[in-house]
Amino acid sequence: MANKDKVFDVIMAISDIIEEKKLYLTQLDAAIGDGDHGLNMAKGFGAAREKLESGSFQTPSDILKAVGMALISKVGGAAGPLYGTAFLNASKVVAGKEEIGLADFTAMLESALDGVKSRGKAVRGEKTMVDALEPALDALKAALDEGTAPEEALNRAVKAAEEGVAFTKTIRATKGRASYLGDRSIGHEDPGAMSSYVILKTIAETCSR
Amino acid sequence: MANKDKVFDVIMAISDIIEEKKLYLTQLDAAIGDGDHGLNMAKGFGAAREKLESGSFQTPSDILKAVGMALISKVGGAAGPLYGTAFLNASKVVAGKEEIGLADFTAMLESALDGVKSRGKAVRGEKTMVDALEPALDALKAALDEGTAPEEALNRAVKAAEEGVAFTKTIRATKGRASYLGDRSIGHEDPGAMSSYVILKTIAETCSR
Amino acid sequence: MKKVINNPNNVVDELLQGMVLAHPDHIRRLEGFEVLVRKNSPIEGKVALVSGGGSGHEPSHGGFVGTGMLDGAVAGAVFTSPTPDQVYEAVKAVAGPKGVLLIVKNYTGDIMNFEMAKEMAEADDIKVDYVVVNDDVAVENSTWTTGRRGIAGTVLVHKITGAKAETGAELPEVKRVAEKVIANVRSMGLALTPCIVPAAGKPNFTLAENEMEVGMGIHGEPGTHREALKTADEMVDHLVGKILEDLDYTGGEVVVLVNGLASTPLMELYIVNKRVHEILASKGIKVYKSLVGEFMTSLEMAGFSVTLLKLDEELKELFDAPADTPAFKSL
Amino acid sequence: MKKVINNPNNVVDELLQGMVLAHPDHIRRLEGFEVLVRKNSPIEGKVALVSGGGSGHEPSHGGFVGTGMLDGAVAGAVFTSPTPDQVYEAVKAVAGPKGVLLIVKNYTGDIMNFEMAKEMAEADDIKVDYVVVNDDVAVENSTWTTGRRGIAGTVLVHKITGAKAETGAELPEVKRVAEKVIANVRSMGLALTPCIVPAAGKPNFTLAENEMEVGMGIHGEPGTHREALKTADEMVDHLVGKILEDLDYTGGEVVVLVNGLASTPLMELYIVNKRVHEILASKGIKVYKSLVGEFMTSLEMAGFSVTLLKLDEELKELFDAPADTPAFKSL
Ligand SMILES: Nc1ncnc2c1ncn2[C@@H]1O[C@H](COP(=O)(O)OP(=O)(O)O)[C@@H](O)[C@H]1O
Ligand SMILES: Nc1ncnc2c1ncn2[C@@H]1O[C@H](COP(=O)(O)OP(=O)(O)O)[C@@H](O)[C@H]1O
Ligand SMILES: [Mg+2]
Ligand SMILES: [Mg+2]
Ligand SMILES: [Mg+2]
Ligand SMILES: [Mg+2]
Repeated sequence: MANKDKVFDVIMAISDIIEEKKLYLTQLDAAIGDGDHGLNMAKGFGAAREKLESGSFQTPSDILKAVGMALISKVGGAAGPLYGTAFLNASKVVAGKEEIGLADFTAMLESALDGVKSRGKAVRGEKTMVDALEPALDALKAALDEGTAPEEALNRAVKAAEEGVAFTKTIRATKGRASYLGDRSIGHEDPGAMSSYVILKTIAETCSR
Repeated sequence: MANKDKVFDVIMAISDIIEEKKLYLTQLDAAIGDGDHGLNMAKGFGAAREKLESGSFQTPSDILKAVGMALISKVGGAAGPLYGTAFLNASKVVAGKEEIGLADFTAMLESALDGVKSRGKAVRGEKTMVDALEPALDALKAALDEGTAPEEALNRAVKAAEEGVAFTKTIRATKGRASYLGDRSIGHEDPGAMSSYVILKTIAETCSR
Repeated sequence: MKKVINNPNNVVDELLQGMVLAHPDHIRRLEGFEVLVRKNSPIEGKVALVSGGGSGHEPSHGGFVGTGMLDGAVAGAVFTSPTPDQVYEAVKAVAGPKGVLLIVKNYTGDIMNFEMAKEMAEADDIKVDYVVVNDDVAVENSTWTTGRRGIAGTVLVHKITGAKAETGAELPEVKRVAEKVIANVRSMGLALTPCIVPAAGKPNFTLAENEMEVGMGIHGEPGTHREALKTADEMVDHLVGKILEDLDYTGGEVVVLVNGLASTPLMELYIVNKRVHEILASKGIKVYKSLVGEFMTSLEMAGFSVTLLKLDEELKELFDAPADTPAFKSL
Repeated sequence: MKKVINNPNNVVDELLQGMVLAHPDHIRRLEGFEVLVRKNSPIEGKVALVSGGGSGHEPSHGGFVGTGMLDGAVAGAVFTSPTPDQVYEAVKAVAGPKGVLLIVKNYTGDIMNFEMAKEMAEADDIKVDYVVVNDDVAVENSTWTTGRRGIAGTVLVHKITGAKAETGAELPEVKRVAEKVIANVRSMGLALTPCIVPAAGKPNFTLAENEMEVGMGIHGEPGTHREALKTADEMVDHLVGKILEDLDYTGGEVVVLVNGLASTPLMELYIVNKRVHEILASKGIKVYKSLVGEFMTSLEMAGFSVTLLKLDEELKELFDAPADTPAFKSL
């Protein structure tokens, strides 16, 4: 599914798409948060890109670790530690491996999600990125059990994340800044769920190329 | 020309017209000053009205003194001491008199103008109220010399003041706040000259009734 | 966007440079970091206090670094909590044997980043503990939310905890005092205009000419509701009413903090203060001291918050202790 | 008009009430007048300093009443100089045998009203003298105009003259120091947005979204010209350039005062301060002390001014003397 070069390409593609969606994500955050999610993500993946372009990395795990560290040390806010932890955890799962398969990716996403949930003390249904990531993980696991081909499995995960984003629009936030709004948060998609969906989609598309 | 009751009426009429022109005078001041001349004048003549309505006064001089004191103690800014001094000086000129004739009025205006000029260290041509008051005084003096009837004499004075206001539009301010503008003050009428014209016009109209 | 800046992406760095140039007797910057510490850090024999958060709230927090208040302040990007490694550097620079207390405002991002910094510092065997300020009663204190936000009351935590640390008390004692302040401080604010994050270039939200946002956060987060502009007295009645509903101040003495968000002039803040005093007098609540000014701002937002801190003898004495920082001096 | 007020015609009275409630240890109000004096006025053995002017410039001037600065401050209507009888009351309340020095900003109205008050007080055999502050280099110092306006530099006159008066010096000595400060202080500002006099209800002027008014007065008086918004550095370069053209600061030491007009956040004022220091460093002018904040505001106007005071040993020592007022404390 993905070797070191593919992982590198994935991060570059994420960096591109996040830059492109910067204002969109920021607008989503402006509605129910403080209007910086796109700026934060662009800063973090900009820093990740710089780090990858200026260093040399031996394994997928090394790359993911560098990304996680960049996110933690350059972003701040909620997204920095959450996504940073997610990438660090994913990195650990495939430590030493040259090639990532679908089972690996599933394990990575599981560990990433665990990291987000424990760092953010969040569970599904609180209108956060968890609402995109957890359905995606569930879909992946099911696909893996069914022996679905990687491309199709990833597509199902992306679809599940997309539905998760849509679901966040219908619920009240109970974690993060949006929780301060109470019922006024209903009717808006969660920006972090949206960025998670965008990232998963980019991973799927890049890996299927 | 005017006894105590007439003088009372004149002040009430000035108070009315100033209230009516409050925003207009303020707008003129906004263009080249700090945008408060109408507010200042309305405050002062409002206070004068209250004082006159609540007290009882024996002579024209008493009334004018009360007005002068009200202007000095309620207005502040440039207009307060200048108009206050003008009314106080006018009051002194007719101390003890029951009836004011044209010659008296001319002497009153002369003393009022002297007060303004010495308090403000201003001369004609500096884009201040002096540019309305001094032409008016000159016209009055000329009319007095010619033996013109009071009504006509006052009308000429008002006309001269009006021309004086128009003249202020063509010159650069060298006194008061507008002087800070340098050449940018050209093209705007001086608010204080305008209020002086309005006051003279009200005096003439009320005395001719 | 009418701002006096050079480059939207460089405002925090230039701000910190400008602060150090203005206050060289009080503060210095940690080379290469967005961190201000006391000029002579680490100070011997005391617990060090470190606070911080997103920038755009000046003078918070760098303006409160100095004798009797903070030892270090970490400046994140505008409205974005600082990263763990910045906080970690601040902790390392000010830490002595008595350890470090982190004063964190209750935002998910701040808590996660400061917690990670604490983990990093503990790995270096530095004693670190933290408190979370959550004074904003606009947010319902339900177990179903992240809890209340930390806003202007944080400055009173800095002041009083700073005075305690200055006595040489141990970390648990200093933390106890911080938590006592937090337990007794409540705030609420409202905004008349939005503000513009420099890098975003446009306001988060818009308000009509006659509208205000009640319960507004200090990052432009929406408040409890919008309504038509009211008189100053009506605004204050609402905010103080909410505060008094939340905590029983009956018969007590308080510090009043009237905090300007930025564009609201001092004249208006004093008009607010007058009403706060009137309300408290009518309820028999005694005002011990008042602070009126800009302590926890929100870029160029117009609006204000009111904070009431309920005092006991210990807090009074610590409140009155001397302080000498760029933005807060008390003799 | 988005203001936190109750009644546009009552703002000054409510402001003064709010100030006295906030600072009862420093100031009291003269019953029935718009005058704040030191709590224990008249203070024995010193020349008393009285300043004042239109309101809307808070903390000027009432915020500077206290030890080491003013004895009394007279608050006129918004942007309108106070009347003679108000100033006269202030003078009577603070005057002792050493007399009173009036510190007047150079506006026709202020000068006339303060002069009349002086005449009234002299009729009571009170020793009174006055100085006129005219620090604004935006206005050309031509004999054909009223001369320069007095703006933020006035606060430095309060500080240093206040310190001199505190030594017990006689009136001519105190006046000499005030005049030395005036001779050595220069300022210039610019505005990004207009402000609204409460009683007027709308702005004096409008500025386009990308425009600023350079050389703006503190009452919304037009400045020298309008131009497109620039970077902070370019703005500062222009203002400081004008100041340095006007007075020879070469080789000297200065106090820098970066003054916010109200809506410009502290963050931006520090960015301004950074550039001021850079320029001065490049010219070999040494900065002795810096003040960054709001000292002489202009209702809710956005913008700032820069003030440079050239020092000698006497001024340095007096600048460093302690002061304890609501808005300026120096230890
Ligand atoms: N406690 C949490 N657990 C999981 N995700 C969270 C939590 N708090 C916030 N988030 C996510 O972070 C997003 C906001 O990120 P961002 O705007 O970058 O940070 P901040 O809220 O500090 O401004 C939210 O949309 C949400 O998805
Ligand atoms: N030195 C002066 N001598 C005579 N008139 C003056 C002088 N200065 C100002 N004025 C008059 O006062 C008017 C302004 O009055 P006003 O706006 O009420 O006071 P301020 O300038 O204090 O705001 C000017 O338009 C001008 O006519
Ligand atoms: Mg956000
Ligand atoms: Mg005016
Ligand atoms: Mg944020
Ligand atoms: Mg005026």
